[in-house]
Amino acid sequence: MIKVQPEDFDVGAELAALRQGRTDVGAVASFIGVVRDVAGPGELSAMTLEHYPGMTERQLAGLEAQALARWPLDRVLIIHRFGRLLPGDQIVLCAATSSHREAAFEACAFLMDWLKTKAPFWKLEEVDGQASWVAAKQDDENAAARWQTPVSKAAKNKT
Amino acid sequence: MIKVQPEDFDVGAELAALRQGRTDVGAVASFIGVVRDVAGPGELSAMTLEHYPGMTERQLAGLEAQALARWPLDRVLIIHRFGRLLPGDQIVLCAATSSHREAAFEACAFLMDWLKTKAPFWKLEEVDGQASWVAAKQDDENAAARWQTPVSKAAKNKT
Amino acid sequence: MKLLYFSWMRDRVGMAAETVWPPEDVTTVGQLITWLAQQSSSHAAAFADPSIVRCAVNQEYARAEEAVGPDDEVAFFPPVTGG
Amino acid sequence: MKLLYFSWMRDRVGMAAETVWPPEDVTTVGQLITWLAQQSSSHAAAFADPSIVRCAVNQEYARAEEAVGPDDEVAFFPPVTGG
Repeated sequence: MIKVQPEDFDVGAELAALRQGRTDVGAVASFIGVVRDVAGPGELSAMTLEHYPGMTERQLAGLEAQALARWPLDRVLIIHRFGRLLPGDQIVLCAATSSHREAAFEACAFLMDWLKTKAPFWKLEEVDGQASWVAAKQDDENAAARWQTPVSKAAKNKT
Repeated sequence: MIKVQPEDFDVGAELAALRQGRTDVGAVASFIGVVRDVAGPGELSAMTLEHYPGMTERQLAGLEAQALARWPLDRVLIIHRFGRLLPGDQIVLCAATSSHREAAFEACAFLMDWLKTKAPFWKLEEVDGQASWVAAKQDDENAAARWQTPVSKAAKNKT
Repeated sequence: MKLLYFSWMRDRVGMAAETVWPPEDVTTVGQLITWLAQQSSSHAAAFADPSIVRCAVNQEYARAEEAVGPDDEVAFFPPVTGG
Repeated sequence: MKLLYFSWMRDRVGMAAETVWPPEDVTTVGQLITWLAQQSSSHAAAFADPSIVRCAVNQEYARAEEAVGPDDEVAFFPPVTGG
């Protein structure tokens, strides 16, 4: 499931809904991204997330389909907020349910790495009254690149 | 933080408490283990988790300390229930907060692998009116063994 | 052809969207960028370093050699920074 | 010496805890297991395959060569299956 929204989300309710009605799924891995108040040398007062409506949903749906095809998952959840956010605010929630804990963990890490490099969002940081666009990180490109290799055998077989 | 308890836990509240008062922590990775109704060929009606009071808390506290020493984490949470549980019930919650998402993910997977092989819990499954102790899995031993190697450089540096 | 700009590409071009009618020999993303960079000093500034400009054609990532036509929605933006 | 049994070790021995006074030449976990297996047919059944018996001395995992004494809390149980 994909949600792109300005509103905050309730992690407990979202994760409960994800495994609703399923008692054959033992593993729920999730990741929450939160606005940090540190931005380079300064203190971040707020951040605005811009996105490309239409393309965002399209990319996230493709990402969800990739994860479901690659790992033995039951369900995938991606919630990404846009708009103005403050330090401590939740930005993103990724989750994957599976009967295999390794698959759930790997899929969740994969979702985050690809979100960071493929989802059309851009962060505008406000530091000391100055707004500036965040530059992309080479680290994130490297993290995403590791998923170009085939899925590990471990993740396919572990419970 | 370590909790060993028969009571259920509120994932949303626990994760919110874990990052309470911290606005410099951007990554929250977590894992929920849930009772499955599948047990070999039969359908599981209930499960009783026995543990070794005292040793459990001691092992989990040691595990928390290891994770904090090994990765650049802010906080670690491990909640493990004991007693009689039904399919769909939550068994365990592991979470790690960090400013590095890779560290949070890796630490969380590490906590689960070690819980499975080191924490003194034993599962008694009820299938078709018959109660039997669950045998340990070699897969879990293998999963835990991968943490014997040093922490990856990636996990130390990624955001 | 409908163009969209995001993040600092929009700031530099000075608008979020525009409709353009490039000449017929502009048939790829790369040719479109070369042509757009000549349309104004703002466009020239925005496309000054094509290595940091990403493109999507009809909401899918597109490389310089990708075909573009009059009915396409073409977006330009810097590398993404969400998540 | 206080002994604790968990999971099917408790089922086989037939009790959750007992206090024992092994002879003085029993100074390691391995020697304690050998001695315990001779105390009753239930103990013999529980310790029949030492490779699937785990031990903790004073709540820390202990191997066969680990020392044990009269004041220790020694627990025996199968490989763990929590999480």
